[in-house]
Amino acid sequence: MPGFDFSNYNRNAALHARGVPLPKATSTGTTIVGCIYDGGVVIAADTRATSGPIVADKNCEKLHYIAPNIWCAGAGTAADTEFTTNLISSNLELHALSTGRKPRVVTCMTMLKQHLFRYQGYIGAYLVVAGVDPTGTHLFTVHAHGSTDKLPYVTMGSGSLAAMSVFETQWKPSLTQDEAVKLCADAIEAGIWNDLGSGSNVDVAIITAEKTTLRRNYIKPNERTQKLKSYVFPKGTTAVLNEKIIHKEDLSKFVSVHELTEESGDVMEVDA
Amino acid sequence: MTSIGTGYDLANSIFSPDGRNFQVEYAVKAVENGGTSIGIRCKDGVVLAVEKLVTSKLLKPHANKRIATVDRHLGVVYSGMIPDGRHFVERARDEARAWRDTFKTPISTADLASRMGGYMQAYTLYQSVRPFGITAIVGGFDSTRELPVDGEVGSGPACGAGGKVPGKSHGGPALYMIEPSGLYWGYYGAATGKGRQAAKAELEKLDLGGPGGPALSLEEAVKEAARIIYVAHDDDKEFELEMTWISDVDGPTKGLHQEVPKALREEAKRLAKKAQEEKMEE
Amino acid sequence: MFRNNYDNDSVTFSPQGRIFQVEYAAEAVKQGSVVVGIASKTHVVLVAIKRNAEELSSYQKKLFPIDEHVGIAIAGLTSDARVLSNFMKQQCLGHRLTYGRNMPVRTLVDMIGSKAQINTQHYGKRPYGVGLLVAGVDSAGPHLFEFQPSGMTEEMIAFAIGARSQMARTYLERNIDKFADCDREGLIRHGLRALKESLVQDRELTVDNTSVGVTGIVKAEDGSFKVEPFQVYDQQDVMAWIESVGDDKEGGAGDAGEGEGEGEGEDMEVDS
Amino acid sequence: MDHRPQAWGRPRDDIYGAYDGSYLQNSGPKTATQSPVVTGTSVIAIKFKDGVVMAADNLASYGSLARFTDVKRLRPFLDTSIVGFGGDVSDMQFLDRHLNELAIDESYEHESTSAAAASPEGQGEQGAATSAPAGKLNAANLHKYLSKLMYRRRNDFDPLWNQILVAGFDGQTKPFLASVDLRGTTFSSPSLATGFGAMLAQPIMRKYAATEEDAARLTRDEAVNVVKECMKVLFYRDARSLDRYSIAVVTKDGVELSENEQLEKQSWAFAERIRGYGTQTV
Amino acid sequence: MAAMFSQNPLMNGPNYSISDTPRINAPEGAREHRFDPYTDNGGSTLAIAGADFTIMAGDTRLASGYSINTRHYPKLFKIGGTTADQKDATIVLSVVGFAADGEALKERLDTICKMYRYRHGKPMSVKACAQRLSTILYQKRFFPYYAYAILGGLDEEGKGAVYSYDPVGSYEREQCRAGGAAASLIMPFLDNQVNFKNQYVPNSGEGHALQERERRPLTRSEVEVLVKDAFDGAVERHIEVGDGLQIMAITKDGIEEVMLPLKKD
Repeated sequence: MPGFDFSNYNRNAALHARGVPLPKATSTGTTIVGCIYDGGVVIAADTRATSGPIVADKNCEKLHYIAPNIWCAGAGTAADTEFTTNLISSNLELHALSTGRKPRVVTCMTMLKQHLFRYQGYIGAYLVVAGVDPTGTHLFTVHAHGSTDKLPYVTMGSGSLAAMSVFETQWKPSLTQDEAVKLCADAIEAGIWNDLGSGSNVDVAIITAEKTTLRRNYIKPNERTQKLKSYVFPKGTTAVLNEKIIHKEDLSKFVSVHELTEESGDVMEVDA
Repeated sequence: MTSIGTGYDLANSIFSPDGRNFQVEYAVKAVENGGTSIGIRCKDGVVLAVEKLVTSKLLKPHANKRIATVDRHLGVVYSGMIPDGRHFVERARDEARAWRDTFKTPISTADLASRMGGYMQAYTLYQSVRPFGITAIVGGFDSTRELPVDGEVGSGPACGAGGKVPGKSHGGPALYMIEPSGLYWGYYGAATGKGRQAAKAELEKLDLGGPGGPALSLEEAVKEAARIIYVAHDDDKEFELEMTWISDVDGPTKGLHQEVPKALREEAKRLAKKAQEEKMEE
Repeated sequence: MFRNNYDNDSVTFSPQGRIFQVEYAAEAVKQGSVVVGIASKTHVVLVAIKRNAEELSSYQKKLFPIDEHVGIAIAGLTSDARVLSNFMKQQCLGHRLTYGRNMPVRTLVDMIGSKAQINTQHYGKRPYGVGLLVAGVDSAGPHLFEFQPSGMTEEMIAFAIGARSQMARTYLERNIDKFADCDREGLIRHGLRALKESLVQDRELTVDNTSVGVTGIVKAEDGSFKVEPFQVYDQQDVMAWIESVGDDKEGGAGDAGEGEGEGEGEDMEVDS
Repeated sequence: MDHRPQAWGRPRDDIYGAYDGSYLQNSGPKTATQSPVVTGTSVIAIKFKDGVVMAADNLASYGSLARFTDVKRLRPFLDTSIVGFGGDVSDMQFLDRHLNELAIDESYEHESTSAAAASPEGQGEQGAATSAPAGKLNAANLHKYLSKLMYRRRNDFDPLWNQILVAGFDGQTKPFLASVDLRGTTFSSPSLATGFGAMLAQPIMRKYAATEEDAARLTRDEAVNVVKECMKVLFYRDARSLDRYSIAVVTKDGVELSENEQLEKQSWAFAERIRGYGTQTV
Repeated sequence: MAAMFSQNPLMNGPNYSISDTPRINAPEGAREHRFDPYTDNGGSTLAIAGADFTIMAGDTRLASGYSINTRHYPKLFKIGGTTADQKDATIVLSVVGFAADGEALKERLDTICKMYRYRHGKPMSVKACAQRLSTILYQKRFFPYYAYAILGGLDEEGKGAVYSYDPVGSYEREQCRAGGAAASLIMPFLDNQVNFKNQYVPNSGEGHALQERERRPLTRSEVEVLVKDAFDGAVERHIEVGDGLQIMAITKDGIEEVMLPLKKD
């Protein structure tokens, strides 16, 4: 089968039978939602990724680009959502090029469900597909086993019920863009506060016929609290047991080295 | 006393040659020393009353109750040895609970009287125990309505729980008196304790057992009960009057055994004292 | 002494319907030194005379805390009292664990009443040879109960049991109307005065032979009502109280406001 | 927490792996422990400034069959507390009978102190402020008792398959709301919900009463409206729910229980424009 | 919502995608399907002993699966006071794990301490209480209390004492200990910051000859800062820790308690 390598399957099954635990996949725990309004569609997601009970990423991105007018919110196994959306994105691009038309949301949805159905749920991707195309505004959910749903407002992930409680109490048939954004953000927040699998920030994408606006970290209700103490150690605190010096010039024979400037902003997050 | 010195009266469960169990008779003596208790079964309920002798000025007034509730719809009053009475009440409560556990419905007054009669009787059978030094009056109101089964959460079948004959009346007020021997009878009006003779004479004057059932209403019965306790009371000692009543679910106690409300009790006391004075004047 | 046929055990009625063994057990209570209890609307106190076997021996404890809200005073066989005390302690702890509240005092007293009654109805058992005054508070306010070997338990406004307790009771009866509105200190002083009435002529209340126990309901700062835990005071802690009642005897009617001091004691030397 | 009673008490999937249901087909020996059969879904409750509101629908399900549609899962206790049951209905009935006996026992204790209690001045004020007469078991006491009972049954490997909410007042006469489940785990919060409600209703209620302070500002009407809104959402999204429900309000004046409410103002507007589940457009 | 059930985190949560794999290793009929009396309610605790004080702390979240049961569930309990409000208590017990077992354990220990006071007329020492707690736990060796307990107080010399336990009663007196869900996150931090593990004095030597940083007892304010920072860190990275932080400081003057907010996501 193209794409996947099953050659270690038997070995892994045998190991598992002897009690070797299977590797833990990073998941996006997740609350994701989508909502249609008059003139477009909004999707939103939280930004927590977990591995078991540990937060693997506090600000991951769960809104995936498919096409300029089609975006996807993904829940489930992080790698599956990423690779699946990437795959469909590029296939859809090829499709668009070959047809010479803008890609349609139904096409994307159909490609996704066919792909996922083929893998019988083993690709753990749970997606909210949203977009605007010449046929109108569309919002779908796609489950890992390949089933789909088409509704004016949808939620998925471990926080789906918390988010749904917001839609079921506040949704109304005719919404403005601002109202839809607020509704989706509130739904994500319900997941953030009430579902342990969801947390950190709210990402929102607004798709209209004209353009898509991605509001990364639209709401940040969980800023990290400042530590009371500085945990910077004086230089030399850690024992140096042995030393080997490789000079930068030597190193650049093997890899390319970029100098980082102070204001490049790419600095690692460290406690002051 | 003919029993003394015969040796047949030194242990419980021993028959004398003339077929008597003297220890039980002595237990009755203990009852006869206690304050008077009465019960009246009337048209729409039961009234229980007791003359509580005040043995010390230091007792907290109205704090030491002598009439006990057994389940929601049953009351017990007793004369004689008060700790024995408490033992009796505890057992009665256990019986009522066991009945509910088994049948999921409240025990009827008659069944409780039967169970407790058996229990008291068992204490006349062995040398290792002594009979109860009390005579107990058990009053209750068995619901005339269809009761839900305990723990019923739905509306149940329209025909009810079953076991009732259509057209026949069920439940109603009931009164029993159980003696130290375990002997018990149903009564229209019952009295025991020190003033039982006078009380019985008064009870017999009331219209309690007519062919159409008792004519006396519950409220009248409360007043009569207070009066009878005052009549039966030996004048020179202080006492407190304690009264309880039980009606059907649509009556004043809503099917529960409760203390007679203060206002009614005071009114009954006032009338009793007035009757007493009028009698003196005669 | 006349040998009575009916007094060998507690399962035999006399022809008059009496049970002598129970009555004899009641005599054992009178062997113990005197204890007094008084309840007001807010407090209940126990005071006791402790005996010592000889000059150099220790004093026998008379007051025992049972639980936060209950304490007892004993007169009679101390070892029987210990059995009842342990039983009551267990019941209070159990009740607190099961219901999370103070055990209602009446319920507790009824339990030992029933326990004692069993001993008067079964061959091979003997009645407890001890009388108790049980002081406690519950949601209905302060309570004082007397417990007798017969299993009889009665709620009292004030009471005294033990040797020569009649004199104390006479004092209590004479002052019974004053107790309800007494404050904590006033109640303790009444208790000590009642205790003094029962003393043999040349004996006095001392810090060595006097015990005071108090529990009650106090109004907390936030307006709610709290239980003042039952506490026993001995030695130096009771000095001030003893001194405060020591004066009024010497001073005749010198006590402020409560003129119950005068004329007492003269005709009371008779042993009861 | 899984909302389905069938999943309660099972080994957690994330620790023990997926649950293997194959044993259900085995005709092996019956174990002492059980699994829920006829079940009730969510119970929800929220505190407000003068008390607590609780609601549960009137459905008892037998698997996916809506078996009984008139089941009352909110049970008042002593007129001072309300107990709401989620989970197995027969275990709920057992507990209901048990609480009935507890209430009867409690009335025995109560009678001896009630009428008597010459309450001290301070107590008088306090007494007036609380609906529970002095000495009665309050909701906090009742919850403690139930938690001991449930924990004991889990220790015996014979659990009562319920999650229970208890609402009423605590000893300081503040509104009280707490939960206990089949393992004896207890917790308290300004709003609580069992089963599906824990996931669907709790987020809504937490918006109105995130903290005790928030709850203390809610009015009765606000609280009732929140609960009704939650019942509606639960009916929309819980396949084992019903649009007939019971709602209870506990205040210092007692328990007001309405057992036959109908969900109002449902909105199915979203359904109008739905056309299929995928590519279908007409 | 067709697949809402399959979305259930407990049945096949997204992060446990592998749990659908059938268990093929178990022998036929060997799996038990009876009622599981345990669950894990998450949460984390820690205790640090100082020269004349002990500080204990725990978060106040009670979780079950992916749900928050309540945001206010204290895990620290005063033990062995004479009254229900424990105002004269001198010992603190923290429990984390299965909440119902924790509660039961606390009540047993408290009852035993209260009986000890009733019988002996004096409070139990921490040392005695610690030993007794161990036996309580071991008594249930084959149906254990699933609770990680830490006991804190002051020893006979007035020094801070912390005793930590495993669920079946093995225990040890320590300088500091973290327990519960985030123990593995917090403990290395404490090792480094309380016992100065892996800290050397700069320039004091070469390699293995480097001199370790000298240990000194921390002051109360230093410890309080560490506790807050430890929990702020744990909250960032552990989903079952959060909502509130309960801190108790045991000194010769009694027990002080503070509640601080933690992140609620």
